Amino acid sequence: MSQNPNSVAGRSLDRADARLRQDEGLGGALRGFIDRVRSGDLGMLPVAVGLVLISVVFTSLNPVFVAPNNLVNLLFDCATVGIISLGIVCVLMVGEIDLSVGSMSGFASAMTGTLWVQQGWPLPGAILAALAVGALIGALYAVLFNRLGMPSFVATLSGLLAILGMQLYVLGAQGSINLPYDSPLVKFGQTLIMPDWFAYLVALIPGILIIANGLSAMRRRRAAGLSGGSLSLVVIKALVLTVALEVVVWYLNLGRGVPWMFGLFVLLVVGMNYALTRTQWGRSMTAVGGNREAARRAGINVRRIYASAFVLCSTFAALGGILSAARLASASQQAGTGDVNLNAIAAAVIGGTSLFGGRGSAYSALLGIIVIQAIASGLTLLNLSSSLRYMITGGVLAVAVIVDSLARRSRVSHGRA
Amino acid sequence: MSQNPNSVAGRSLDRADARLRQDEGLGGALRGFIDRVRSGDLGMLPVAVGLVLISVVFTSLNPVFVAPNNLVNLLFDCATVGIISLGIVCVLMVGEIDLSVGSMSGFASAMTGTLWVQQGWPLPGAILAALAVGALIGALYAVLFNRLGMPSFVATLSGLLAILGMQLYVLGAQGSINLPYDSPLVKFGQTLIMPDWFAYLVALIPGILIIANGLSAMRRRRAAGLSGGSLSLVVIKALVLTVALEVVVWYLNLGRGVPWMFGLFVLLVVGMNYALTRTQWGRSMTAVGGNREAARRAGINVRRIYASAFVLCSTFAALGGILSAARLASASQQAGTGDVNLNAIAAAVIGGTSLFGGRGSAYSALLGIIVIQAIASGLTLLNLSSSLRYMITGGVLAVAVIVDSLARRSRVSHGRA
Amino acid sequence: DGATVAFLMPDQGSTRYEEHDFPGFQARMTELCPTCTVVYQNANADASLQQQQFNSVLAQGATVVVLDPVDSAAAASLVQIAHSQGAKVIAYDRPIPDTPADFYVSFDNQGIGAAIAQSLVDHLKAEGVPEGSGLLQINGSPTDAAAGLIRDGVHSVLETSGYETLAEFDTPNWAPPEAQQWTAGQVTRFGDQIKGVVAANDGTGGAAIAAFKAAGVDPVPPVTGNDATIAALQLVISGDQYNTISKPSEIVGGAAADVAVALLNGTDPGATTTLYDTPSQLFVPAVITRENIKAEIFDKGIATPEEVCTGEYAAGCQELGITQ
Amino acid sequence: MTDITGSGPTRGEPVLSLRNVSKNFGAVSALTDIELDVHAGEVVALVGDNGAGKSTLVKILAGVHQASSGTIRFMGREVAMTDPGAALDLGIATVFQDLALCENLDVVANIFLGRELDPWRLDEVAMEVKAWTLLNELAARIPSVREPVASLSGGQRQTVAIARSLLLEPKLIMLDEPTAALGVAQTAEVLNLIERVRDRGLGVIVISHNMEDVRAVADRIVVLRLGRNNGVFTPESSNHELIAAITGATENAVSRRAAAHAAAQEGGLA
Amino acid sequence: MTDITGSGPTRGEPVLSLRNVSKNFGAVSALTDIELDVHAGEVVALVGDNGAGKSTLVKILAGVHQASSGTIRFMGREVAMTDPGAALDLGIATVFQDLALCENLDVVANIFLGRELDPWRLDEVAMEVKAWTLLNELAARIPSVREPVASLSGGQRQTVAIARSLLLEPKLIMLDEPTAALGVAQTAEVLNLIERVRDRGLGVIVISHNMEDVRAVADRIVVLRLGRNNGVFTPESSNHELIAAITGATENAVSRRAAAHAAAQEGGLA
Ligand SMILES: Nc1ncnc2c1ncn2[C@@H]1O[C@H](COP(=O)(O)OP(=O)(O)OP(=O)(O)O)[C@@H](O)[C@H]1O
Ligand SMILES: Nc1ncnc2c1ncn2[C@@H]1O[C@H](COP(=O)(O)OP(=O)(O)OP(=O)(O)O)[C@@H](O)[C@H]1O
Ligand SMILES: O[C@@H]1[C@@H](O)[C@H](O)OC[C@H]1O
Ligand SMILES: [Mg+2]
Ligand SMILES: [Mg+2]
Repeated sequence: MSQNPNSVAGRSLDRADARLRQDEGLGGALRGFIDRVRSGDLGMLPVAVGLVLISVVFTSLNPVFVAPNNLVNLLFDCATVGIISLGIVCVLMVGEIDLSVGSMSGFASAMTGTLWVQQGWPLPGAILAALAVGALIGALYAVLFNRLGMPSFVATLSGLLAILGMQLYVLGAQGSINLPYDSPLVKFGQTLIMPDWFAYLVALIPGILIIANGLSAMRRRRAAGLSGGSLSLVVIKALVLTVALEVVVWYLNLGRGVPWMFGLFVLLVVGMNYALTRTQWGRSMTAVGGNREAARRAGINVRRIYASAFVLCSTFAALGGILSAARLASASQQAGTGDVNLNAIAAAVIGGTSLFGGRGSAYSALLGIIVIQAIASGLTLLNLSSSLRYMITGGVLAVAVIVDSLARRSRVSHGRA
Repeated sequence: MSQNPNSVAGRSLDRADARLRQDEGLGGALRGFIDRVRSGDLGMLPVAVGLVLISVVFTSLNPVFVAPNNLVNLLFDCATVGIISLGIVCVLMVGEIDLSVGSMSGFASAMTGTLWVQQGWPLPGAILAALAVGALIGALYAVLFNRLGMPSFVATLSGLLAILGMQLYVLGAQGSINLPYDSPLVKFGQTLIMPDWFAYLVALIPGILIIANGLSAMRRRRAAGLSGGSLSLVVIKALVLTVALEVVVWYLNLGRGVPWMFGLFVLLVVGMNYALTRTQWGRSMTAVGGNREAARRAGINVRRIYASAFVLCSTFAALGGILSAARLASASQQAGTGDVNLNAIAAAVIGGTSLFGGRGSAYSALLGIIVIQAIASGLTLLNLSSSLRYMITGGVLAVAVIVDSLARRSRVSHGRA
Repeated sequence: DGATVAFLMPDQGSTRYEEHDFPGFQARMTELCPTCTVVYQNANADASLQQQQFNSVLAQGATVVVLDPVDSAAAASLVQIAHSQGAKVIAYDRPIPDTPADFYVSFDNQGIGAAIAQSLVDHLKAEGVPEGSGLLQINGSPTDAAAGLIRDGVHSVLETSGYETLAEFDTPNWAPPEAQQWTAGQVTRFGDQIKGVVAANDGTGGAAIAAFKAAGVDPVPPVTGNDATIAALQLVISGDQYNTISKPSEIVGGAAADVAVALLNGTDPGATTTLYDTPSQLFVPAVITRENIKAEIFDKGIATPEEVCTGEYAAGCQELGITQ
Repeated sequence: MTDITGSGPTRGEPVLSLRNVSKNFGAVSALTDIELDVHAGEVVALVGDNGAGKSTLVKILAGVHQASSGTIRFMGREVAMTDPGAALDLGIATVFQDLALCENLDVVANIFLGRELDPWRLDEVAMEVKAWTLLNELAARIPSVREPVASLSGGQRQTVAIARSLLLEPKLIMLDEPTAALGVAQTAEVLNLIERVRDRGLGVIVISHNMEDVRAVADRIVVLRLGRNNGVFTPESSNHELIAAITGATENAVSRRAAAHAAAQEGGLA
Repeated sequence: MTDITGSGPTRGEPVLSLRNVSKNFGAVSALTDIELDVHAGEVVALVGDNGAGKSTLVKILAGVHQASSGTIRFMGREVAMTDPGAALDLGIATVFQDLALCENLDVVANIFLGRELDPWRLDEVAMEVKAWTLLNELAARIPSVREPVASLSGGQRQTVAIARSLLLEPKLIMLDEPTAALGVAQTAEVLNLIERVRDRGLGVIVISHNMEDVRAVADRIVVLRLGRNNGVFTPESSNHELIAAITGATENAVSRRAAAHAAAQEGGLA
């Protein structure tokens, strides 16, 4: 470590305290990890473990579960509700809720179908219109919440009903509209797959980014007199991730390959994660969710933050709805009804986003929806009566989050809830 | 005011501070009330105003809305989901949620139907068994929550699915079971009405209790050197309430009269209100919901409080389910599905119980469910297409709570959120 | 032989799929092709879930899929996917209008709507209820395509019946309590102007009856149903419900099995008609009333006296000669 | 006791002046007709009994609450502090008694909340370095600035809240009991800080129950009692005078305790 | 500096004794091998820099946290404080630094939380009277005890938290910076209270950063530094000695500030 004006007594600024165990290099990282396992501070790992657990069980019951094409289908199915769930993460981050995402997605699909297929609008126009209406409805919730002080639960419950009415109204007597198969939208939702080489290439990006960012951060930190962290750790992280991703891509390529639609979903998750963790806006979201009054006193425009959360949520819901329509090649009265709402919220919560605000991650939508869809997919491979299917879904869901719950519990008992 | 050892400088203990405006007697009460209107601290009044508002609108659209018998139907319909909502108030009070009350109510109705009609159990036995299973499931949630640290959202979501599976399983091939029309249970759910004189008598009780309690409290407070409040205020309160209630009873008696089932619901609400506000348990519930850690440090057995909330909630859900079956004279696979969950939660929230814990009232279930059912009932009297019906329900719901929201907003701006 | 055949049903709204259609299908399959694997799935009224199930059974190697679509429009793309992978699709119960499936086996839902309404209208006319009298119409879920077909059938009859539809209601989620609350409202609104109720299935019909009983209306005006659930049969026997529809789903399920095996073997399934460009076989459902319940239900073995004639219904059964 | 306005060691222009400011919470009048002036380069200490209304006054000036009546002039212009953002924009930095930190964010994030470096790509390194610098200046003893504030000790939190207020370039800085939870060394550093800030020409309002600290740094001492002005003192005023103004009686718990102790000690010596 | 055990004005039996108590939070060792004894009728002051581990120690003794290692003996028996209820049942009352009040409950409800009178039919009148009595004893200035605690001032809240602890009949009472937010009169009353409690034969642990207050009431002063024992002092020890033990250096912010002031004053005189 270079002797730096900022460093205190030969130690880097952030390691000066005598009580702090000096976790340097790889060994330190390992010790830190063990500490975190002990104290339950593991982020998404527990849910991932739960996912592996249920995958093993389903595979042993029916090996088709891990057949490449089954997994490809799984990814297609994840994308639609996953994107809706991403919006839910936004509102949960600020401690609010949107119960109308299901209706919103259904209405967006109905709008797209009507404008595009029936009214003959160009496809991009129809999509943009649906997204715009989504944003508008989000803005309306923001007004109800910010100006009239209506709890978001009630405002969006009203919205759920009103938007469902609009969906039925738009579809009219027709009930459902077929979207043309050979249209780019339906192809995107049903068949469009990345070329193999492209998928391999894309799978390299995270690793490269980790190394690039890691090195630059390390350099800048050292230059500023802060501890730099371990280079080997960064390299190992990047390597493990890259190998894992390439193997997954290879495996999926054994089947149909990586769906573009899933690619879009992941892109949105990564983008959202960046926005939530690396921008001022994201910081403000976390702050408002953690302590609204403190955020306000820090001069944050709290209303604007809430508005952004509601608008994003409704817009993502609309996008998810359009993609559901693409996936089904149909815009119908059923779209967005049933379990869409609960699944979208549940995905975020299962992935670890708190219902009480201030704690969450864009990745929770990704992980949570994979858990939910994996359970659904696993059960389609077993011949079960409906009653058993429900019971088992409930049970498996509980098991999938039990690992996480136990980890969280230990976190509480270590005084870091 | 008698000169008392406890009173300070001639003022009662609790009125000694110089900054406190001395609101004595009727005038003081009035001034206090105006203050509360200004600062938005009005309890349930705004929701009641919202209710009056929508009643006026619906009546003007179709006078049948206020026909005595329509109101009698309304009361019947309120009782079932209202009781479920009462359980929801319990879990919301401690800042948790139960998503499975719908399934639980459906399962309880299925159990009652199967055990009683099909297996030939005596009716009370079947009902008790269903309630016991409800309590058991609540206890299971408590274990998942307390011991494994599973978020109640996830635990009860699993429960929702698993219990629905059990409901389907129990009803099996049959799908739905008719409950005999001439059985006491179905009579209770459909036709049993209090004798007119009895209803008039019951309507006197609240007034009498207010005067009795008011007088005794006043005496004891004065004896202890505290300000006693105004006697005339108590009398006026009691009088107004009694007159209002007697008029309502008289009006309902013009139709079929006051349903026993609604009586049971109100009794449960009043009992629950007593338990939540006047017992140590209720105090602990409020404390745990407000600040779990502070409650724990005060030596409250926090786990037991959570357990009581979950058990009560599931048990109320089971009771509500049994009464729904009685109302419908049938136990079916559809019982408890659809909007039951959302309505039960919404009723509590509309009535003013907070989703974040620590603030709520048993009366919120009563008021909230009346709002919801009044909207539904009002709409049944208008010939509307489904799409319009949904849109209007959403709109009216928003309007019904707008008054409350505005009041709450002013409370925040007066620094008492 | 050794082939996989899938049987995909749409929802829980009615018990028939799990309790009648599938057992009928499976029994016939075991008979015709003992080595075949039969896969059953139910989509809980969720079109996306059905798509997932459809993809899943294809991944499991199904070569024939019997599909009762949640969303008829969305099912078109499922047919395409199946065809692109060399699998055959038999549309079941509800048609797939836009992309012809390989075969269509069904009751005609629109026909069902027409039949229950017609039976009620005939009954009212026979009773001498004057033209211009009022009826209520309770439809199924506004988000359910099949409910729309039933509703259209009912409309086609009531429009020309000479009776007036006082009010009409789409029951959210087919939920009986909603139907009950709505009916109760109409009873206060119209009182004894209501001469009959056309309800789209037994659940909503039973709910309407409960509403009349709760309001103290006696006698309860005639109420229709559909599905011939045990509960409804009992109400028909006790005289509370006017009619229901027996769809001997086991038989239709069996017919689907016949078609599936024919498609597997590459033989002609033997269509009786063509609907939506699809070779089809349609079954005519029977309207059940007190008059024919013994003949249509018990004599044909669709339900047994043991399961129906319990408790308070024993007397009615005796009266109708179902039990001695 | 000196007159309320115009007096005291006026080193500069009046930064802030309040006239007839009142605040009611329902039936409670927390503040009644408050008058207060703060000049550039002046430290005004606001003292008073618990519940005297000191924090309420600070919150009004920080835009957290709105005054029920009265006028506030800042830098010569009448201003309406509609929300905390407005106060911050005017150049009023505040350390609140309840700190107002986000427990779920780490120390760095709390210090920079609302004023992050590089809004579109947060510069965590620069923020961390600056955070350490500020904290070391305050003699803070915080093992790691990457832990959520929830895990900090009371004094550590208070230091974080003070560090926050140093980030701005304010014209007026208000510290509501800034040293209540601080250790002796940290308290000394905060007093130093107040003096440095004053010397840079800022106006400072500091609230404290510690009369020694107050006298050490204040140029003027304004006493509130039960929500009303109760005199302005100079640091030279006697402890006894001050406490009498605060408690509203010359015979009070403090004097009684002092007397009792004196008696006991005499008894012990006897 | 005196030896750690057995010394000091031992007026009674040891109520509490800790041996080798340590506590880690992840990579931070908040406490390392702490030894501490408290006797009946003795006031032990726990002092130390911010983040020294004082509150962590109190929380361990109150059953809020569990020690990572070490033994705790209370009234002669080794005890495991598994949760706050257990500590209360043993007879350990605590005033926490963060107060741990329920903001949504009113003052009376907070004071009696967990120990309500007449559990099946709360006796609000009796509780209110008792609450007023306790608060007046502490010279509290609270306009109404029927307002939620959320609307109280910092010092009013602290008084409520202290009043809570007086309800129990404990054997040991722990006060974590009980006077931090209190006015001068209230502080005096709390110091009186500590003495009264001590005289009733209870053990008292009091944490404070105010050396004057500490010396006024403590029988022994235990210093923690960076999570370790750093000596035991008597009230007679000099301020300089104490502060050196707390900050770990004889040359520190306090001494520097004092020196600077002395220099300035000389300069001013010159
Ligand atoms: N739950 C926790 N998780 C992680 N670290 C913690 C936790 N609680 C306390 N600490 C750390 O332990 C150390 C001691 O904290 P503690 O609150 O005991 O200090 P203290 O002596 O009371 O300080 P102060 O005088 O500021 O109140 C601090 O560095 C703090 O960051
Ligand atoms: N939001 C509020 N609602 C009702 N009353 C309030 C509110 N905020 C403050 N008060 C009351 O106003 C009075 C003044 O409170 P404030 O916090 O300003 O006192 P303070 O002088 O800061 O006291 P301390 O020294 O204890 O911090 C108190 O009696 C308090 O109860
Ligand atoms: O029989 C009907 C069925 O055709 C419809 O699809 O769902 C409801 C059932 O009652
Ligand atoms: Mg204050
Ligand atoms: Mg502390």
